[in-house]
Amino acid sequence: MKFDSKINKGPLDLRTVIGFFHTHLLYRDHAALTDVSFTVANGEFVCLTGPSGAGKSSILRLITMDLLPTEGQVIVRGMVSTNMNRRRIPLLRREIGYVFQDFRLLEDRDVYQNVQFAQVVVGISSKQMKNNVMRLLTQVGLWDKRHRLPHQLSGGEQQRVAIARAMVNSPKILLADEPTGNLDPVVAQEIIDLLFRINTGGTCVVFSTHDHEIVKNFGQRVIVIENGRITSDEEHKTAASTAHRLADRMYRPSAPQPAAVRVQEGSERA
Amino acid sequence: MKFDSKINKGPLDLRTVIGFFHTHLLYRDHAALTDVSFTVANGEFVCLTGPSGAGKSSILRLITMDLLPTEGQVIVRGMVSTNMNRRRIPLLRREIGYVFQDFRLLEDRDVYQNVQFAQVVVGISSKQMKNNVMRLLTQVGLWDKRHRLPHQLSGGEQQRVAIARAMVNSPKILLADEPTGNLDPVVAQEIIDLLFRINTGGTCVVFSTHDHEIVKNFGQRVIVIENGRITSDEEHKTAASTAHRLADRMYRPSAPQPAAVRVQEGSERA
Amino acid sequence: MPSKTQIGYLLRESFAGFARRKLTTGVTILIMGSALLILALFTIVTLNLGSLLETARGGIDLRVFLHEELGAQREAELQPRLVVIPGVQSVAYISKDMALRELQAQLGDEVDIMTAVDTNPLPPSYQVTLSPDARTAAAVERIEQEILLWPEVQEVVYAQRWVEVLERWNSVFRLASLIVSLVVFAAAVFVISNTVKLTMASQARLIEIMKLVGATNWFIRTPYLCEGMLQGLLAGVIAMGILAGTYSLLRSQMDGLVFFTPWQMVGFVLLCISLGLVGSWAAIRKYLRT
Amino acid sequence: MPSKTQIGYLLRESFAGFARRKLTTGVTILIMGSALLILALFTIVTLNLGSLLETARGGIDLRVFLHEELGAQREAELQPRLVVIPGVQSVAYISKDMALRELQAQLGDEVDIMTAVDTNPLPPSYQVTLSPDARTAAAVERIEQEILLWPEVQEVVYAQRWVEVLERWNSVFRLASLIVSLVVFAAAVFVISNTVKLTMASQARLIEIMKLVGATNWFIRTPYLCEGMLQGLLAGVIAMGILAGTYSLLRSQMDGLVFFTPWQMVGFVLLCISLGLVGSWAAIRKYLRT
Ligand SMILES: Nc1ncnc2c1ncn2[C@@H]1O[C@H](COP(=O)(O)OP(=O)(O)OP(=O)(O)O)[C@@H](O)[C@H]1O
Ligand SMILES: Nc1ncnc2c1ncn2[C@@H]1O[C@H](COP(=O)(O)OP(=O)(O)OP(=O)(O)O)[C@@H](O)[C@H]1O
Ligand SMILES: [Mg+2]
Ligand SMILES: [Mg+2]
Repeated sequence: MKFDSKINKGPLDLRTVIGFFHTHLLYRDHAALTDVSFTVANGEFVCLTGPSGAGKSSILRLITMDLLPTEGQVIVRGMVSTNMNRRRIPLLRREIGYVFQDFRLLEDRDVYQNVQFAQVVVGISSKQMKNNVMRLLTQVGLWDKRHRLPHQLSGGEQQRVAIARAMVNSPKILLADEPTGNLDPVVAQEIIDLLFRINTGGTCVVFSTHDHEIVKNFGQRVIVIENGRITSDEEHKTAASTAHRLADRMYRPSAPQPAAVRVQEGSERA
Repeated sequence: MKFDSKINKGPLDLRTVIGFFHTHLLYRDHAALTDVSFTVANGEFVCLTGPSGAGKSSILRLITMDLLPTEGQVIVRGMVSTNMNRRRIPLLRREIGYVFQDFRLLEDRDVYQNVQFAQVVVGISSKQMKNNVMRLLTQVGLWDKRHRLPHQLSGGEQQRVAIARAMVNSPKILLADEPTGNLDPVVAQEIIDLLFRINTGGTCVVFSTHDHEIVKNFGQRVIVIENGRITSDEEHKTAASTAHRLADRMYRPSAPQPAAVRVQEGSERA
Repeated sequence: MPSKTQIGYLLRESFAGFARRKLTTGVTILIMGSALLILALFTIVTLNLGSLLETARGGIDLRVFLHEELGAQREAELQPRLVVIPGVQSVAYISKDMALRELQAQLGDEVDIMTAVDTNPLPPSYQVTLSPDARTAAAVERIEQEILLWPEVQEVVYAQRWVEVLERWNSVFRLASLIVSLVVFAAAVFVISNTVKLTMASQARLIEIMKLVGATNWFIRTPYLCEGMLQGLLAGVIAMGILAGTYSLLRSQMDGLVFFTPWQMVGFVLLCISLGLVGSWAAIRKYLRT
Repeated sequence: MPSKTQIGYLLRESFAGFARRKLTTGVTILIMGSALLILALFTIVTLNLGSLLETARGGIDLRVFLHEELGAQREAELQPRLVVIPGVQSVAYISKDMALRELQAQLGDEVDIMTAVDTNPLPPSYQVTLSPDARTAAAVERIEQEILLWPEVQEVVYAQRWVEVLERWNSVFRLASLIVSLVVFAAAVFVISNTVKLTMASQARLIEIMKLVGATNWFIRTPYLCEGMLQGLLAGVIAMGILAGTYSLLRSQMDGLVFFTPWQMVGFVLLCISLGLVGSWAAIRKYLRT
């Protein structure tokens, strides 16, 4: 490593949750990221967009410290990539919710267990766990399919399980890698609304998508990455707040209520 | 089974490659498809669209005889779901190319081997095999990443490998399940062009997507499926042929030539 | 008819499990080899014990002690009567003098019993050798009972207990051999099947995808069957090699040791291969149910 | 500090492998049980052989034959000289008459040697009993050589060859025990490790996802370690159960059979558990390298 371990010379903004400082990432001989620098403040909603293979997923993997940068520095919630205790990585990850591009569900556990699982790892009490799972599965519209195994779900349904799992721990940072790639426009909009809602609650959201068009209409901060370099990083603060309010209003509270669903389940079994 | 094994009472059109006749599909107690009937003629290009969980993937799985209908009949290239020899299923599948929604690549084999694999199963000669793989990987723009393992590729790149694999055997039927879900608009358009091209060569293509909007502009036959039922089945023949010609013209023959790529690869290694 | 590329593929895949799981495969072969070694050892010990028993039974002779006062005439008359008893092969007369010389030989040089004795206290006797088929505890008992009824006979002595012990041990050993063989068979099949399962578990997706791409069940199966058979072959060769090596070392020291014939050795290795086949078949079954 | 839900989860997962792979786990436990049974058997045979050797050595007495013409005076003088030899425990005089009675007892009732003999040909002798620490082939040889130098002594006789054979067998058996133990140890660890590997191979994705979701290495590891230990425990209990059952059947028939003490049994089971632990640890290592 050519760089000093203290690359970030200036004082760190206390509101900064994620910081990339001249980050380079090499996969063996392939340069996936070149000199990427940006910071994300607490509570921000950031869209990450760019063509296939641009490096979006790589950025998200750097944030969870699943990968470490070849050069430069990544700081996430005070954890510095160049100078850290590997044993503390699990603790960082518990504060991050990650919607993987390929879902990564547990194939041999049902929907309920998949969502619950993320909480067991963290060690949440049994009762609270149940409430959380119920709330999130209801929000993504899968409460009545909670006993299905992943392979018994359609692609879009699997994606929604992945989203519920990422959100269940009320993470401080939510990383969503193409969370709507397999969803039809209606459901996709619902998921995006959900992301906005969780963002309103103070969670920092990084939303990665290949489709620049969708993102433009959000009116949020958009980071465009092409061929491993950031080519644009624009904020649309005014539009953003509008979109926010819009999303909040648009969000349908008519999703099936857990209680009602329970009755339904009973009748199904009868 | 309540139905007669010979449901298809009328004479089968000789040009029919895929026929669904009052097909019902139950997953245990969940009705995924209800009374679905349609036929696809030889050389047709059919778009299958509908919201998440509508039953698109289920229809494709019925076509490969990975699933059999609970009621009704599916006939694919003369093979009748209600009256067939299970040992002949592999032979049917060799004539079908399938781009799976979740890619299903072999994680421990590189890109080249993944594409080659479909041909080994069929038993194609070694030399022809090499040419086919080279041609297709070049078309999807992954020839220079042919030695990568799937997990070393971005989501969109993996999707393109799956597309190359499905096409490599010059199948009679190509089933593409959300083949552009992880691709940016530019690459997605290239893939769609590729599908049109292969269709022009006489292959019957079934293109499934959650996005009604994309499909409307194709001007092809569009089957809309909602909640397991076909709600619309419209042909736009005039527009279709236009789109065809347009796609052919638009298709860029400037994709890197294998020979040039080989030199590049050599220099990379040096 | 598989094409050339397919055969190449199948061969490569058959060795892929070996290459990817060197340690596991190696230890599998070693464990299976040891198991088969035990099997072969038991077989050989059983063979040798059998031939030992044959030899030992040669020593099951009866000693018929006669009353003192019979006289040469009546003593001689007994010989033809003994010979005609079914199961008797030959008969030898041992006089009182010969008996004394026997005792002298047993007591050793330090004691001169020949000059010490006044009158010879040892009775005359007949040494009765049995035919091979009569050398069982039951037959000997029968003959003894018959002879004991004769008034001329004082006592019949033979190594009855020893025969019985040897016979019991032999049958116990045969049974043990059988049980050990079955256990070892099961263990060998299990270990191989588990190793093939490991290969398959890591390739569950491969198998699923092969099916979807149009591979026949035989195409999917073949590499795993080959892998199992190869493991069986190697294990068998190792076991047989160790055994043959040990035998050629011991041969000079232990006379009359029985060993496998070359054909039996080939048969043993073939058995090992088929154990491997059964093991991998058991592992595969689950995956090809549909 | 794991929470209650976590403990519940870990316990459930520890049994999940059992539940999902009943046959494999069952056979693993049986194979490991048989291996451990062999181990325990060898240990017990070694123990018994040791105690048998102890008993047998009690029979290593020297018989010192004297010259005939010594007379009672010189014969009696030898007794204190023999007793002071290091390693000698006690000494008993056997007169010519006593020797003849011994011979009579050996020859049986049919022969009346007492009346048959004119002059007693048997020499007088001393029966020398050794102290326990002198009951080795080497010590006996030393004492024999010393006594043989005395002019009064004609010959010294003892079961030298038998002691040597017993000693050699004992050491061969100890070595065999050790080798078998090591092989069995390795096999048991391997079989368990392979079964845990099977569980893990089918859960490679689970492990990967756990890491990404923030599970610590210990959280990931624990269920697999428990699975291995549980298999070890069951195998050990089965092996010990079979052994104890067989012992209680045999105890009435074979006297003086040595068996494990309760603490040794507990120790054996603990050993089995740790074998399971080592096996599963070996299986896990690979997955937690990063
Ligand atoms: N493990 C790896 N080894 C080598 N190269 C890799 C690896 N992972 C990703 N790459 C390469 O790095 C580049 C960026 O990958 P990344 O997954 O970040 O792209 P992306 O922006 O998420 O693309 P997509 O929208 O297709 O998912 C791609 O060209 C990919 O081929
Ligand atoms: N193996 C299964 N067992 C039970 N239900 C299933 C199974 N597979 C699919 N389903 C259900 O059947 C319905 C149709 O599934 P299908 O995968 O065909 O949907 P889709 O149209 O492909 O959706 P998407 O666009 O989200 O991929 C869904 O509601 C799904 O939950
Ligand atoms: Mg990506
Ligand atoms: Mg689908």
